[in-house]
Amino acid sequence: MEYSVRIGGEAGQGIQTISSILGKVLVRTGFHVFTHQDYMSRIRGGHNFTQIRFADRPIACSRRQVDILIALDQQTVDVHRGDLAPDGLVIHDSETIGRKYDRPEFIDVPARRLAMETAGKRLMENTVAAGAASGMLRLELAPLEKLLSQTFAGKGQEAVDGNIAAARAGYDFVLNNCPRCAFTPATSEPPARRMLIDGNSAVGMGALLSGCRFYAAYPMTPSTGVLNFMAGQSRRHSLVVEQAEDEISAINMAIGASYAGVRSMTGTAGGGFALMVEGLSLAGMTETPVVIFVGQRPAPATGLPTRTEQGDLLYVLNAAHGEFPRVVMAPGSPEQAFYLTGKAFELAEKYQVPAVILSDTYLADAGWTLDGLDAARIEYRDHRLRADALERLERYQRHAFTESGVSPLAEPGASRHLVVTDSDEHDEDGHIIEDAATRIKMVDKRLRKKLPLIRAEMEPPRLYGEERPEIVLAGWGSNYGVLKEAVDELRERHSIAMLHWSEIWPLPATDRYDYLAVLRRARRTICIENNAGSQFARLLRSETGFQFSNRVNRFDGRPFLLEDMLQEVGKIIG
Amino acid sequence: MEYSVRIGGEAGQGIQTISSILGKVLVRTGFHVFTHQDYMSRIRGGHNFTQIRFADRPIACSRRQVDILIALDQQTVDVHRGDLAPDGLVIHDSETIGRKYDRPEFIDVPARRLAMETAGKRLMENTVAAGAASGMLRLELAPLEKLLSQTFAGKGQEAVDGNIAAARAGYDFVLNNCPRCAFTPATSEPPARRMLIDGNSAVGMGALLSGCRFYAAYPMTPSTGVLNFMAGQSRRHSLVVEQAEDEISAINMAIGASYAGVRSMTGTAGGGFALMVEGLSLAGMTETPVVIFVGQRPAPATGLPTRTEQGDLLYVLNAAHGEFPRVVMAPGSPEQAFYLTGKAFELAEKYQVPAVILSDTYLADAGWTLDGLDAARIEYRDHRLRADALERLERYQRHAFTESGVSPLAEPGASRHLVVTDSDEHDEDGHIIEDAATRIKMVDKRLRKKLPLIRAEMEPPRLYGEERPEIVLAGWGSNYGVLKEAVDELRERHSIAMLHWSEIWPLPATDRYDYLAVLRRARRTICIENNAGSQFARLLRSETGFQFSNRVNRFDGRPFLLEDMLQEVGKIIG
Amino acid sequence: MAETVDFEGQQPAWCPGCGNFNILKSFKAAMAELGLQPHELVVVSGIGQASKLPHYTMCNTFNGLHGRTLPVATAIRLVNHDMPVIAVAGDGDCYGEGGNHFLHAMRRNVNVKLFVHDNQIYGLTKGQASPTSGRGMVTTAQPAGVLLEPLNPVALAVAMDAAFVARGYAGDRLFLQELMAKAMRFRGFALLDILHPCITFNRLNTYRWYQERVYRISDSHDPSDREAAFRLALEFGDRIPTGVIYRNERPTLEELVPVIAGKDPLVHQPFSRAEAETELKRFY
Amino acid sequence: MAETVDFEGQQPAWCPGCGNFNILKSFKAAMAELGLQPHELVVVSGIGQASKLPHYTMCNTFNGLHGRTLPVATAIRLVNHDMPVIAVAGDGDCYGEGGNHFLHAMRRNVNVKLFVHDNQIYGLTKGQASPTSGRGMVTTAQPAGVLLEPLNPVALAVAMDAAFVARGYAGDRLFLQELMAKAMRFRGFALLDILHPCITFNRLNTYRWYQERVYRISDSHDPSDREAAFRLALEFGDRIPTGVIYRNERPTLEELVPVIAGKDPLVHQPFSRAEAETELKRFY
Ligand SMILES: Cc1ncc(C[n+]2csc(CCOP(=O)(O)OP(=O)(O)O)c2C)c(N)n1
Ligand SMILES: Cc1ncc(C[n+]2csc(CCOP(=O)(O)OP(=O)(O)O)c2C)c(N)n1
Ligand code: SF4
Ligand code: SF4
Ligand SMILES: [Mg+2]
Ligand SMILES: [Mg+2]
Repeated sequence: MEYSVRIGGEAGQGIQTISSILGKVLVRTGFHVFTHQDYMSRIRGGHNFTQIRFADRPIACSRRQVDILIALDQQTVDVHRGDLAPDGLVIHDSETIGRKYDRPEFIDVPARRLAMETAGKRLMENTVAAGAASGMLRLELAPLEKLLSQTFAGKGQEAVDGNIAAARAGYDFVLNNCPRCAFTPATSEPPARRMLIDGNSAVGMGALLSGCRFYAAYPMTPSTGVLNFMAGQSRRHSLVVEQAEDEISAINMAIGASYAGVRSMTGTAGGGFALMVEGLSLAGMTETPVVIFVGQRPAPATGLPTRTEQGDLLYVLNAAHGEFPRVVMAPGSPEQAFYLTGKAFELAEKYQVPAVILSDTYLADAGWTLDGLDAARIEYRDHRLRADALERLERYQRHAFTESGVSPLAEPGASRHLVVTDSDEHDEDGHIIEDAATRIKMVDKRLRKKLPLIRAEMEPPRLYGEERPEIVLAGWGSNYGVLKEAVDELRERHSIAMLHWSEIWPLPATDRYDYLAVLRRARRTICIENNAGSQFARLLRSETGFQFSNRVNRFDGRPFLLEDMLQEVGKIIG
Repeated sequence: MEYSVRIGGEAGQGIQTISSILGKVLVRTGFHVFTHQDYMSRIRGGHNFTQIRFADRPIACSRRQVDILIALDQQTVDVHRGDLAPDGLVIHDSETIGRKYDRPEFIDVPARRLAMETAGKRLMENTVAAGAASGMLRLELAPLEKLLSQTFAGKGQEAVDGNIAAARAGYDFVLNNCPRCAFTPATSEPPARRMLIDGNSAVGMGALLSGCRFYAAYPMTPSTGVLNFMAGQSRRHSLVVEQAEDEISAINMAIGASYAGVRSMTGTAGGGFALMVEGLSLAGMTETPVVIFVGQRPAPATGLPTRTEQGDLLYVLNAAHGEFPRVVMAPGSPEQAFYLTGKAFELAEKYQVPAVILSDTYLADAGWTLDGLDAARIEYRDHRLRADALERLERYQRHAFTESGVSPLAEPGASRHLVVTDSDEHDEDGHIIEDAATRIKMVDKRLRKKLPLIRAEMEPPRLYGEERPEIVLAGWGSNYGVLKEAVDELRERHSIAMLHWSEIWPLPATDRYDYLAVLRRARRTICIENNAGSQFARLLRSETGFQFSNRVNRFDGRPFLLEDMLQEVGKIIG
Repeated sequence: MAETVDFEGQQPAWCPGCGNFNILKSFKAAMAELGLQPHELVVVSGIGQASKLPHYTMCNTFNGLHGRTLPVATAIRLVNHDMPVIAVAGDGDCYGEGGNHFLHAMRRNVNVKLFVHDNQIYGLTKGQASPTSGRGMVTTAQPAGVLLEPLNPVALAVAMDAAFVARGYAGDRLFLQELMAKAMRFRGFALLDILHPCITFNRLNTYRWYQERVYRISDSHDPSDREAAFRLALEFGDRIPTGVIYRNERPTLEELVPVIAGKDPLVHQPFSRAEAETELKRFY
Repeated sequence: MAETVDFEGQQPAWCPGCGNFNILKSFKAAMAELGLQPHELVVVSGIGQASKLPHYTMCNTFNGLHGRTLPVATAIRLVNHDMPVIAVAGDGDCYGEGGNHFLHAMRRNVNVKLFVHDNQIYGLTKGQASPTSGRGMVTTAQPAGVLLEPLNPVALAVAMDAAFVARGYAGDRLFLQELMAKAMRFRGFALLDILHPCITFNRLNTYRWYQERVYRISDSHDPSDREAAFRLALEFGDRIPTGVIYRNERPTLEELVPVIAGKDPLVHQPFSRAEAETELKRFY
C-alpha cells in the first residue's frame, strides 16, 4: 500500500503549511512517510511543490506518479496533471484558481469560503486543504486535531480553535461531497511512534549531540537550515552561533573557536565553500579540527540556487593549496546524516583534521521516517588536553612528532604551557621554520602518517540486494534512497544490488569488505550520479583503477524519482 | 665544459646584484647559462643563495656541485662548503665575514676595501665580487664593462665609472693574487646573441604579445614578479594594471575587464587562488575568457612562502563548484611559459573559458638561456564581435546555442545589441531560468560540447630520449629541465626517455601521439613530482587507467638538482 | 532618444508590494530622463532580490556573484570609460559579503554609480539580519535579536571620503529618481543607499516606519562640508535624512591612470604587436 | 608576576632598524606592566612582517592567514571570555586583505585588541602600496605612483562607532606602551593603529617624516565626543595626532550573547549530552 500526495502552488501560498501538517499526521497515524521539495528561488509567485509519499513499509524516495494533487493554483494543474495516477484526484478551489473543471477527477473544495465561514480567516484555507486531504485518505481526525493544537498553541486558543474548525470543514466537505474519494490506506494498529526528520535537522542534531559548541556561518541555500537549527538550539544549550560577515570569516571563526578549545562547525553551499578553501588549508596546516557542512546545489556560480546536484565531490576532495588529509562524509539519508555528523566530529578531533559533511539540497529538505535515532551511537570523547592533565606535563609542544602523527591538542590558557601554531611551516613548538628536514618530517606527520590511520576508520560502501550481484547500481550521497528502492523493484527479475558510499574520503580500504571484488565480479556496474562529470566514477578509477561499465547522469537540478531511475537503469539492463 | 658559481649570503647583502651581472655577462660572452634562486622569506639576514651554472651547450637545470662559491657571509661557507668540487674555490672577504681561512681553496678578496678605494662606496663590494668572479673565469672585461654602463646609465656617469672601477679592481686582484684561479672556459667565437629570461618574465612577455590589456592582482610570492613586470609595461603599452584589495577582487576585475571587451589576466599563488575559486566558477558560468597565473609554493596555508612545490595540480584542476571546462598549462621552461601563455590566451578566448598557467617558484625565478622567442608563434586573433560586424546582426544572444557550444562574444556598448550574462543558470539571452530543459542544454553547451574541442587542441606530452624506451621518466611543469638532463646522463647506459606534460588539461588525447602506448611498452615508468601526493600520477590513472610503476616525490620546498634526480632514479633503475 | 518604456524588461519575481518595484520605476525613469539608450549603459549586479534588477529593465548586464559587483564594475569602467556603469546590490551583497570591495571602491573613485537597495535584511535567503539590520531585530538566525551595531553606510562613506554620498527612499519615488539622475551626472564614484521595505521579512522597517522618519535634506546643507556631512550622516533614528549628504569632486581613477587618462577607452585603443615585441630586447 | 624578560621570544627576522622592534619592546613592556603571564594571553596574527610578532615574544599564538586575524580572534574570545585576546596585523593584512573583517569586528565589539603595525606599505612582499600608502608613492607595482586615496583607519573606525580608537607611533615607545596598556584595560574592541617606518621599502614615510608630524593629543580632547573625534581623525598630513581619539563604552558581544553573558566561558561550560538529546523529541 502506498500513496503520493503532491501540493503545488506559488511561493508564499502555504504549501509548506499543508505539507508539514499532512506529513506529520501521516507519521503519527502509523505510516512511513517520505517528503521532498521542489522550490524556486523566489519568495512569492512562481511555481513550487512538495510531495508526500507514504506507505505501510519503509520508503526512501519520491515517485513521479501522484494519487492526490492539491493544486493551489492553475499552473499546478497544468504542470502536474500528466503525473496523475489512473484513479488519481485533484483537489482545488475553483474560486482561487479561477477555473472550474468539469471532469470527475477534479474535486472542487471551496477552501477559501470554508476558511472564512469557519475561522473568519482567508489564510486558513491551507488548513482546510489539509483537512480535505485527510478526509480523502479517510484518516482519523484526532491526530490532525492534536497536531493543530500543538502547532498553534503558542498563538492562543482562538488560533487553535480556528484551525481545528477549518480542518474539520475541509474533512467533512470531502466526506460529504466526494463519493469517489475512496482511498483507504491501511494503518498499523496501534501506530508505532516514529520520527519525521529532514537531512539538515539530522545534521544539526548530530552536531549538537557531538558536543558542537560553536557554529559560524553566512546564510546560503541549502545550508541555511542548519544555521537556523543551530541558532534555535543556541537558546537552550551552551552553543554560540554567529552569523559571519562572509564565508571566509565563518571558517576562520570556526577554526579560532576550535583552537580555543571547543568543537566547532561551519556550513555553506558550494559557492560559499569556494570562499572557505583558504581556511580549509589553514585547518590542514595548523591541524585544527573543524567540521564543514557543504550543501551542494547546481552550479557553476549561482546556478540554480534552490535545486539539487552532486557536482562538488572532486572539488571538495581536492580543494585548497597543499597536501593534507581531510575527511569527507556524504550521507544518503537523515539517519546517515545524523551518525556521520557524529563521526565527522570524532575523526576531525581525533586526527586534528578538517571534516566535510557533503550533502545537497535534496537531502537537506527531504523528510524521512525513522524509528528513532540513537544518541549513544554518536561517540563523544574529548580528545583535548585540558587543565590538570596539561599542567602536569613537563613540556608541551603543539606539533610534537609522535608515532601516529597526532600531537597533543591543548587548550590555550588552561595551563602554564603555551599553545603555539602557525600557518607557515613550523617546528614542533609551532614556530616558523624554513629548513628542509623539518619540512619533510612535518609533511610525513601531517599527511603520510595520519592518512592511513583515518582510512582504517572509514566504513566500506553498503551493499544492498544480492550478495553476489550480476548488476551493481553504484552511487553515493543522496541517491541512497532511490537506488535502494530501485533494487527492490528490480530484484525479482535481476541479480542486482546497490553499492552505496557514504564515507567517501579517505576512500575506504577493501580489507574489511572487498567491494572491488563485488564490482569486478559483476557483469554490469552502473555508476549513478547527479552530475554531468561522473565524479565518483573518476575518483574510484583514480584510486583503485576500477572503471564502471556504465554511467547515468542527471544534472537538471532535480533528484532522481523512482520512475526516472528505473527508466534509466532499464535502458541499460533491459 | 661547464661550471657552477654559487653566491650565498644574507638577504639584503646583494646576492641578486652579483648574480644578475654575472649571469648576463656569461650569456653575452657566449655561454649557455642557467640560474636558480634559493631565498628565505625575509628582507634582511637569514641565508639566501643564487646559483649560476654555465656551459658551452644548452643546459636546463642546476647542479649540486659548485666550482666557485662566492661567500658573502660565514654561513655560506658552512652551508655550502660540502658541495665544492674537488678543485673548487671559495671567494670571500675575510674582513666582511670575520674569519680567515688558511686553506688553498679559499681566495680572500678584500671586496669592501677595494670598493672603498676605487669607488668610495662600500655598497660596491658586490661589483668587486662580480669582477673577481669574472677574473677567476678569465672572462673578457669588455662585456662586463658594457653591462655595468647599461645598468647604471640611469644613475649618472659617476655611478657607471665607480662600478666599472670596482669591477676592475676585483678582476685585477684575482688575476694578480690567485695563481690557482685557472678556470678557462671555452667560449664560442663570436658569441651568439642569446637571451637570459626567467619564467615570470616569459609569462609576462607572452601575455603582452597576446594582447593582454588588463592585469589585476594582489601581491603574492612567487607571482609578484608577473605583477611587477606588467606594471612596468603599463607605462609603455596600452595595458591597465590594478593592484586589487584582495584576490577575490583581482579575479572579478579580470572577469569584468574581459566582459567589457579586452583580454585580461590575474596572477597569484596557491593561497591567493583559494580566494579566486569563487570567481573561477563565475568565469565558467558566464563563459568569460580569463587567464589566471598560479605560482605554486609549498603549502598548506602560508607554508614555505619563498620556496617551490608542485602541490596544487589537482586543486587547480578541480577547484570551484559545478562543472565547466578549463584549460591548465604547466610550462616546463621560460620558453614554454612564453608560448603556453600565448596559447592560454588564445584558447581562453576562442572557447570562452578560464585558462590557468600553473607555474611554481622554481620556474618563476629560474633564468634560462634561449636563442630567442618568436613572437609570431603566439597566435593573436580577436575572437570578439565588435562594432560593424555586431551591429549588422539582426539579433544577438550572448549565450546562443550553437553547433560547437561557443556563442558569439560581443563587446557591450559597441552596438544596439545588449550583452547580458548571469551567474545564475540562464537562457540564450542571458536571463535567469529555472527549467530543467534549458539547464540541460546549457550544461551540454558549456561542458559537453566544448570540452572535446579544447582537448583536440592540446599537445601531447613531449618525448625526449629513446623513441621506444624501456625506462620512462615522467613529469610535468618545472621538472622539465632536470628530467631532460637526467636522460642525457643516463642514455648511455639505459634505454630511457623523458615524457613531459606541459599541456595538462583537458588531458591531451592519444590520437596524434599515443603516449599511453609508450608508457605501456616500457619496463619501468617513473613519475617524478615535487609533491607528496603524486598528483599527476593520480590524474593520469583517473583519466586513462594507467598506473606508473614507480614514483619519486620531493616536498621539502627545494627543486630537484641534477645529482638528486640521478640519485633518486638510480635507486630505482640501478 | 529612449523613453521609460524602452527600459521595460522581464516580469519581476519580487513579492507584490516590495519596495524594489518603486526603485525599478525610478531607475527606468532616471535612465530615460538622462537620455540614455539601453545599450549605452552597463549594469553590474550581485546576488539577492535587489540584484535581479537588471533583468527587469533593458541594459547590458553582468549579473555576477553575491558581493562582487564593485570589482567587476570597476574593471568595466577602466576598460571603457565612455560607458556609464552602474552597480546594483543589496545591503547584504554590498556591506556584508562585499564590504571590502566597497571600502576600496571608494578609495579608487572610479566613475561607477553604486545603487544599494537597503532593506536592512537578507531578502532572498529568507530573512536573516543584514549589516544594516537594527539592533534587537529577531530572525530565525538571530533568535536573541541582532546584537551587532548596525553599519551606517553613509557615515562610513563620508569617513572614506567617497566622492558622492546620498541616501534615497523607495517611498519617495520622484526624489529617488532625481537622486539617481544626480548620481549619474556626477563625475566620480557615487554611493546611493536606497532604503526600502522588505514587506515579507522585515517586520521592523516597514513602509510606515520609514514614512514616519524619512525626510528630505534641506537646501541649506552644504554637501561639500565634510564635518556637516558626517553630522548629518549620523542621524539615523527618529529622523532619517535623504538627499545628497556629501560631495567631494576630485579626479577619477580613469583620469589618473596614464594609459587611459584623456585618451580613448582602453577597449578602443589599437593593439600593436610590433610595439610589444620590442620589449623582448631587454632580455638580451 | 611576569617581567618584560618573560616575554622574550625568538630572534626577530626583521631588518635591523625596522620600526617593528620598538613596537615589540612596547608590547613586552605593556604586557608585563599589566601583570600578565605569557600563558594568560592569546595573540592572533596574520601574515606580514608585523604578524611575525607573536613568535618574537611569549604567548599563546595563532599565527593564521594574511588578512584573517579578526575572525579567529573574535571566536577565541567568544569561546573564552576570561582570556585577553590580541590581534596583531599589518596595514595590508588588516585594511587590505582583511578589510571586511575589520568593518564587522568593529560592529561586533568583541573585547579583542587590534594592534595594526601600519608602515604604509607591504613589507614582507617587498614594497607594494598598501591601503594606507600616500598618494604618489612610487613602487615596482605602482610605477606611476599611488593613485588611490589612502584609507584613514582612524576616521573609518570613528564612523563605524568602534568602541576604542587610538593611534600610536613606534618612535614614541613609552607613549605607545601606555596606549597598548590603555587598550588592554578598556572593556571592548580596541583599535590601535601604530605608525612605524619600514626603512627598507618606504622611502616616503621615514622616521624623520613621522618625527616632524606626529604629536600627542592634548588632554583637552574629549574622546567621547564623536564629532570632535572625527575632526581629529581627519588630521593626517602636516600634523598627525597620536593618542586615544575616540572612546564609546558599550556592552561587548560577550556580554550580550545569552549563553555566555555573565556566565562561565563557553570552553568551561559542561556539555550535557542528556540535555541535547531532549531535542530529538520535537521530530516525533
Ligand atoms: C558566496 C555566497 N554566499 C551566500 C549566498 C546566498 N545569498 C544569496 S542572496 C543573499 C543575501 C541577500 O541579501 P541582500 O544582499 O541584502 O539582498 P536582498 O535579497 O535583501 O535584496 C545571500 C546570503 C550567495 N549567493 N553567495
Ligand atoms: C591570501 C594571500 N595573499 C597574499 C599574500 C602575500 N602577502 C604576504 S604578507 C603581504 C603583505 C604584507 O604587508 P602588510 O600586511 O602591510 O605587513 P608588513 O609586512 O608591511 O608588516 C602579502 C600581500 C598572502 N600571504 N596571502
Ligand atoms: S522578500 Fe522582501 S525584498 Fe525580496 S521581493 Fe519579497 S519583499 Fe522584496
Ligand atoms: S621590510 Fe620594512 S617592515 Fe619589513 S622588517 Fe624590513 S624594515 Fe621592517
Ligand atoms: Mg537586503
Ligand atoms: Mg605594512
